[in-house]
Amino acid sequence: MIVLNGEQREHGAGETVAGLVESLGLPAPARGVAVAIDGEVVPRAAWETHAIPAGASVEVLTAMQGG
Amino acid sequence: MIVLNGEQREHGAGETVAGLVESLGLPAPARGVAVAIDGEVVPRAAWETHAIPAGASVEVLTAMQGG
Amino acid sequence: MIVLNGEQREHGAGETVAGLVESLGLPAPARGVAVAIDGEVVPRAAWETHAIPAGASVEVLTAMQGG
Amino acid sequence: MIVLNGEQREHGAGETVAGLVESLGLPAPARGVAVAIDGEVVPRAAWETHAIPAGASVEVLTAMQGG
Amino acid sequence: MASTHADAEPLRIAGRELNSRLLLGTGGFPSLDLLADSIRASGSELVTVALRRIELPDAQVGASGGASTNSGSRGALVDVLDAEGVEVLPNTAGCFTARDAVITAKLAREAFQTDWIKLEVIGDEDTLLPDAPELLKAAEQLVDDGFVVLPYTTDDPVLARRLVDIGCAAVMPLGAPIGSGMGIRNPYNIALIRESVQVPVVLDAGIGTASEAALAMELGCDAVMVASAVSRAQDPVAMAAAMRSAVVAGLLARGAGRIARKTYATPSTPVAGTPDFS
Amino acid sequence: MASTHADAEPLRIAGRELNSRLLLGTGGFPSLDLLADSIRASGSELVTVALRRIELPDAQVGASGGASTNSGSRGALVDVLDAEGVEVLPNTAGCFTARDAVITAKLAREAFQTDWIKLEVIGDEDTLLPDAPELLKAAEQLVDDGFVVLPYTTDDPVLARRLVDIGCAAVMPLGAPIGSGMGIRNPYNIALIRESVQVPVVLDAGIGTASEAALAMELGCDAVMVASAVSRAQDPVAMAAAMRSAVVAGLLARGAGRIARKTYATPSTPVAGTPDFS
Amino acid sequence: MASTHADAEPLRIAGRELNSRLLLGTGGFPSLDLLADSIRASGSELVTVALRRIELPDAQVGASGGASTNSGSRGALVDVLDAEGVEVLPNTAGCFTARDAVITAKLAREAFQTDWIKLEVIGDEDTLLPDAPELLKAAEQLVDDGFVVLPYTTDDPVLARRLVDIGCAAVMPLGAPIGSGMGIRNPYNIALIRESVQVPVVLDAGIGTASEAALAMELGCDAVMVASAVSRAQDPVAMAAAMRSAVVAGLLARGAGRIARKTYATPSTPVAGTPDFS
Amino acid sequence: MASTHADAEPLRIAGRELNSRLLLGTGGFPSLDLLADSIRASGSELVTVALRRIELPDAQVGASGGASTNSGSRGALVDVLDAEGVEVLPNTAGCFTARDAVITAKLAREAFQTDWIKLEVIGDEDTLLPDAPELLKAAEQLVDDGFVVLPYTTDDPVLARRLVDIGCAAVMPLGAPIGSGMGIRNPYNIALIRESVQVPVVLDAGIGTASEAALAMELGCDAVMVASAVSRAQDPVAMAAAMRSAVVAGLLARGAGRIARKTYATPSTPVAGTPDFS
Repeated sequence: MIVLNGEQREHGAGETVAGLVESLGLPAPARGVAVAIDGEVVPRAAWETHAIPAGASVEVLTAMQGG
Repeated sequence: MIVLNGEQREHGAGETVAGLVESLGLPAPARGVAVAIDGEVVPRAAWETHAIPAGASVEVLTAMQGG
Repeated sequence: MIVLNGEQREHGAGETVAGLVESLGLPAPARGVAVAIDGEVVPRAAWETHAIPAGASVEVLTAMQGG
Repeated sequence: MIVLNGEQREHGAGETVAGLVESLGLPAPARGVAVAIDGEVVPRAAWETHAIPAGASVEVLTAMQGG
Repeated sequence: MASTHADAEPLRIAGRELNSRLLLGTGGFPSLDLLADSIRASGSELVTVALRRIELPDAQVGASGGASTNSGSRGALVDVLDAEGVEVLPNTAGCFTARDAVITAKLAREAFQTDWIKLEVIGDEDTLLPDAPELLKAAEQLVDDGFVVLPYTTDDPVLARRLVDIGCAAVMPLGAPIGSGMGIRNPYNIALIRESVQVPVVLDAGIGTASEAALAMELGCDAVMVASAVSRAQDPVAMAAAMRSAVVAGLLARGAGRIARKTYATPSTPVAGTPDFS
Repeated sequence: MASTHADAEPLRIAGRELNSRLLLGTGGFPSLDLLADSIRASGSELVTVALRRIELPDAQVGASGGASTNSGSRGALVDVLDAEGVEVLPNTAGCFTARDAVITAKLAREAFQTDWIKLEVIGDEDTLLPDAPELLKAAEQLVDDGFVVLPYTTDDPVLARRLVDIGCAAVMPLGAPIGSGMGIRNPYNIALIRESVQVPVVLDAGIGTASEAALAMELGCDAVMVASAVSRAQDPVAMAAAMRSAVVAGLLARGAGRIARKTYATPSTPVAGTPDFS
Repeated sequence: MASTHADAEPLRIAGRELNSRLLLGTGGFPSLDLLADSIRASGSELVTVALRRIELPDAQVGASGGASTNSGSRGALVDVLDAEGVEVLPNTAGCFTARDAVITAKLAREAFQTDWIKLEVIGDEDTLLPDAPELLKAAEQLVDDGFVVLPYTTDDPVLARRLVDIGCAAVMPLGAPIGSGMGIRNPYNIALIRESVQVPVVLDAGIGTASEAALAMELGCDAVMVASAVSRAQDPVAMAAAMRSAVVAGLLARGAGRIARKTYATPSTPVAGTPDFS
Repeated sequence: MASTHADAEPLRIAGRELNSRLLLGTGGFPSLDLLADSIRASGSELVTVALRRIELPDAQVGASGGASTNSGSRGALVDVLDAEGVEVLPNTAGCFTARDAVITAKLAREAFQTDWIKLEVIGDEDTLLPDAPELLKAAEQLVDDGFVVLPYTTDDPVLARRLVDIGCAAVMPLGAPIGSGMGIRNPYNIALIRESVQVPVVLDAGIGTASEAALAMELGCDAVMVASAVSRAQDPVAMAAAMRSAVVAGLLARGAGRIARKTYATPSTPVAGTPDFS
């Protein structure tokens, strides 16, 4: 299990950030998207290799109209 | 008939201003009261003698809280 | 003598408004110019015929930058 | 030598804060007076015993009209 | 102490001396008791009243002469004002023409035995703003007829001076529409009026709270008139007391000669003698 | 009457009760006599003083112990304040760092035997505006050291709440730069500060005249501090009296519940019963 | 784009259509060249001119008919305005009575062959404020005589309506005294005037800078007149361009329906979806 | 003509040149079409965007990889901004701590491939006012990390200078709380900020209508940021055009050197040569 954007989600072992992002319907290059795991930014260059640890708190963010 | 403060009223022939004022429950000296007939002020000194003509428009005014 | 724009001036008998205006260096049609004699406007149509009476107070005005 | 209120002054060995204050014309209890040596406050209770070290920067302050 | 000082400089209008710089309107108070208490708390010596039709008895008027409630209510107001020892300043509120205002003023003279009149000639129902030409016409007739005329006017300095030229004993420019509580919308014009005329200037209408009354005095007004600001406050007596202090404060401040406004700071504590703890 | 009413609700700061809502700065008075008279006229019970270097005697310091004028002038100020029966609130005026302010506060505690300190940490020489981070740092240290801290601060409601969270006993937001006489530049923020904190709010700096002091109270301030507005007025004693009345007026007005502001007029004289002279 | 939009809604006064919402006074420009450039930069289509005495030749007037400089200077102004293709709006500046204003208006009609007149009747030399009763009298006579009357008036809504009732084609209320640059002292009254009359309202006098011209339009004015603000600016042409943009901005903003004012904040970025990094 | 002149003086922030003096927030628009039209009408070249959580698909996340709406909506905003050719300025709206703001800024850098960040660290939920110490802390960390930091700050000139001392590329002081439409509550402080720092000053938050944007420029601001004022106006496109003209007007007016404010009038028509009809 991980916490994704505040919700409990199942979690496939070895899943990478790139895999998660694509599974959310955001195919590469996913412009305007950014990912943090446990309060740390995951740079785009590391998405392919960065495996999401079990129990992680993951935030997947995107551009939103704002002030 | 006269018009008293905008209302039709019966009118006794020869009625004076003093009589009218007293009939309204305002005994002499009726401080704070003033009377106009047909747009003309009737001075207090003339109340006793001034007879109200038939058809007159009479305004009997008194002190009111105001601005 | 007449008073022209506040100053005493000599006055030729029979001088018309048109003559005066031209003598002031304002050849016809003297656009932007207007004339009053003794507080009365002299319409342009009357300039040729209107003789300036002796002792008249004459104002010859013109356009000026303003407000 | 010491620096007293920004000015170079001679300095008697063993001189106490109490002595200095009195020498400035401020006899005990010197209400409204306070002393700092090298940026540290010297409490009144210690004035009698606190000897001023050579080379010290001494500030002797007092009440002043102020905002 | 403050009030002693201020009381020492009475206001003079048409030869009458007033120790208080506050005029109070009597309209809008929830009860005559609150009116009486507010008059006392305000310290005012001059209060306005209106003239309105008496209530007619329900019964036929005429020989019968039925009982009426007029004696009660009418007497009550006049009696309250008598008991508080204040002078009455009748107004012509509700008049939209010079003619109506002049008749009303004359009736007021009969009713209250006073030549003083707060002259109101209204030009608009929504804003109750004065009508300049009708106001001038009425003022002229009333001055000619011997009245002491205090006109409720706009904040136009030229109109104020015309009213004074006619012979008005004071001018009462508005700060904002009657009962609006919008304060003094154009302090600049009030100050210009002060410079334009030699008679007392009484700020009338618009005041909603104490600071605005103080400001009126600071701008050069000689007195302030309040009505709704007091009578319709949640606690009229407290607001009356507030206004009393406010006009004293403003009058004192004007006399004290305030400091100039500056863009930057000026230390109130001297810089010289600042210690160095480094 | 007004002042009686207002005196009935004392201001409480850190357990101390003050009957006057006015704090007076002692800087800028032309003479100690005028200071004394102004304190009396103001009714203030709490006045600020600064700490500055004593004047050194011209003669050599040391064994000789030459005469000095310090006893005279220094004593004079403290003596005047004693004679007037007012409490002393030392300030840290002129400090540009938390460190200097903390040392100055501690010296003030020694000099005046009080834990109270008006904390000023300045960030700019031209405007004498406070420096938020240094102010927070100094406040924290002084609260920890047992001081009753009254910080001179900006009109920022968030900063005010942070100061209170640290443990300050009151906040003293500025209306405008010290000595500028520009009044309350942002009444809106002062009202927001009042809503943001539970401790007393004392409007400090910028006040130039009485109406502004009344406004401060109406906005919700618990007290007003004035210095240059009084001491540098042409007549300081009269301005002190004006300020005294002004804070009373403003406090009463706030408590009285003012009428709402409206765009249009509301007659203070009823329309019903208006006569018809046509 | 903005100007296209704004140009699409021309101003109509007495049947004449004006694409620009800016009226320009010709007084005060350092040179006729700067006047010409400023007219162009302003986009104004209607400019005011005054009537003044021609300069008399030094020589004796009469048969000799000496040369004069009148043709030069006089012609120059009229020629400049012709060249710029603007309409002339003569004024009655400097008149203190209805009589003088009426004569001046009639002379202007002769001089410029136009029935339009900006009617000024001044009541005070220091403030150049209008004189209400003389203004009404002059307006009435001129309307009767067929003039298209645009009166320079106070910000009194009742007076404005009276002028319109008489038949004035527009009203030109002042924001502040002529040439003072004090802006709009009472925006409240300008908005009331807008509600009071059905003819165009042209803000006249007092404007000092662009934001004030924009504000005038936002308050509901149909146009703005500027003179000294442009002609006496350090760079008249730049200020003319500023005013042009300002009236466009204000007109667009009024039409756009601004957001309401609120005491507290409303996030422009939604709170929903805020991440949690704890 | 006006806009040509203004365009000639581009704004420079951290080496980037902007021909428009208007920054536009993208929040609050009813639709992306209106956003696009408003961007075009505003002429803005730099618009802010926020980062928020993507919407999760309803289905289980993982192997299945269900369809989602993210590509649509997310792409749409970025695509719109691309299509309009504007630069993106990400903000940290909604962050209440330096830590959250720093993380958000770093995420924004990844998401938008830009080092620019509009730094917001909020201290109060009701007013959305900045928290000075957290703002300073975040600014320091982000500058150290190579960001171009544009902090949303209070109108405190000392805080502004501290932010610049840290290395911020511009300062964005507020006029009033976000979305309040209260305008510039303290123009005085905005002018002081302009004098205090050498970097661009961008008025942010509080603007409700065009005249306020013009005023910001006249006070010395280099640009104005608007969001709700445009997006929540009844006609966003018209208000965007209004704001465009307003900043041009204000910039031109500041450069033109406005006339001084005076208490009394100065005739715009010369007195000399006034005729005498008596």
